[in-house]
Amino acid sequence: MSRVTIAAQPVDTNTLRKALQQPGCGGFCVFEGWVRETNEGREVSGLDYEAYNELAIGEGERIIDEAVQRFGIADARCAHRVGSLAVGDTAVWIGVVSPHRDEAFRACRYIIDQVKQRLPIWKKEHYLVGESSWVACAHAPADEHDHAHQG
Amino acid sequence: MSRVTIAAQPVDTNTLRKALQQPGCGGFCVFEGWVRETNEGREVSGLDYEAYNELAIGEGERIIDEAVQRFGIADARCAHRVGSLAVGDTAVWIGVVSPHRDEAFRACRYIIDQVKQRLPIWKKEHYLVGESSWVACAHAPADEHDHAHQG
Amino acid sequence: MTSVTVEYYAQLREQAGQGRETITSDADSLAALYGELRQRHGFRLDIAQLKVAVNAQFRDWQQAFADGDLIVFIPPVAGG
Amino acid sequence: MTSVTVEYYAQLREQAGQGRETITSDADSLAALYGELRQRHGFRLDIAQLKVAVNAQFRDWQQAFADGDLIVFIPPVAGG
Repeated sequence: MSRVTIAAQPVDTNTLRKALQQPGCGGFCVFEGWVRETNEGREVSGLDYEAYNELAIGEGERIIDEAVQRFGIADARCAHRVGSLAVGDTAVWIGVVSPHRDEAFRACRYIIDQVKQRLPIWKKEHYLVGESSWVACAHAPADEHDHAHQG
Repeated sequence: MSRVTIAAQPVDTNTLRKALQQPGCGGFCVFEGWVRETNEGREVSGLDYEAYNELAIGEGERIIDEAVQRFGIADARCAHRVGSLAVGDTAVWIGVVSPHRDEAFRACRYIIDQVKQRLPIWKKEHYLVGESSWVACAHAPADEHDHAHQG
Repeated sequence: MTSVTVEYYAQLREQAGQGRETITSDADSLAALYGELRQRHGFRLDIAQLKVAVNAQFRDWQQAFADGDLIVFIPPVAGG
Repeated sequence: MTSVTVEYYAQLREQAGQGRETITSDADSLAALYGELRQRHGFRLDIAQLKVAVNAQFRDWQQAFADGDLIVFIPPVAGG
């Protein structure tokens, strides 16, 4: 099974967590991205996500491979929602397991940062007032990957 | 209700997660510490944790207050098991919510590091071979808090 | 002439009025192909704001393409 | 003479053979009190390896204590 899931169904965090459990791992770090009620000062009523699934899964797998190599973690999973999400919904879930906590934290942070910059996933925000708009990821960090967007 | 729980029952992560949800928060970072099958090269069969509850809860609350002040997070929870744990069990759960992910990661890391150094909780490891022993926290970092142990 | 399938996402999908089309082109690079389609559909995104993938792999804009390729232009992303 | 309750955890509990005792002492500091109890119970941990709490608050070793205080000596911790 792929370590990366793109799905219209809510993220099944219990199953993801179980898939990561292994007796040599003492550290489990998770990041969840939730839909916020405001973005850049505007009140958000909901979001539509769409993804180019095949490329998103391939790029997500590459990101996890990079995290394994850079930080020596044991394993990781990434799940991203598509479709219509409401405020409070989980848009993305990243889980990392490792013998120790330092690598787990650093790899989890690396994966979410790269996922936001590199996965071909798009977000249209709907506001309480005014026209909906496609949102671009904020500026990429200095050490960005070749594939990352500049904008 | 206290933001810190010390209990012999398994950590109820769903309830803790729900308690942290708020519509202004887009980032949720969790760390779980699991009992590993080995520690410093010895095969572990299980652990007994004991805590001085009243002081552990007070010190945990202080750590969360510090994290709120230092990182500007919205909220956090910490749950720690006591009693007998087996390999794979969750010994500690830390959850942090924040408008953005950077503070959530940094505060979660801060809280687990401080919890390990400062909470009056003790761990006796049982090994497949040889006598059980009380384990001391590894060396404290340079910027340790006044209350942290040196050993 | 080369026959390829192009998929559109996000604002490109909205501006093209469709998610997918099969086209023929004699453009000699992915950049030139985007130029043609931009003119046809009135895409507002400049090539500098996009990336391009062929058969689910990122590619350079100066590369050519072949019959049967699946080409996707990638607007600025915003996962998470 | 001052009457206090002392609680023991971890290796101190094992070495004292009990989790809690009420004692009287004329020691004038928490450090001196630990010295007395160390001699009585044969504690192997040195004061430099411990911390001390009175009524669930960390205290300095040189502080005194009062009738009815709950005193806990804290061996090296290992949460998480």
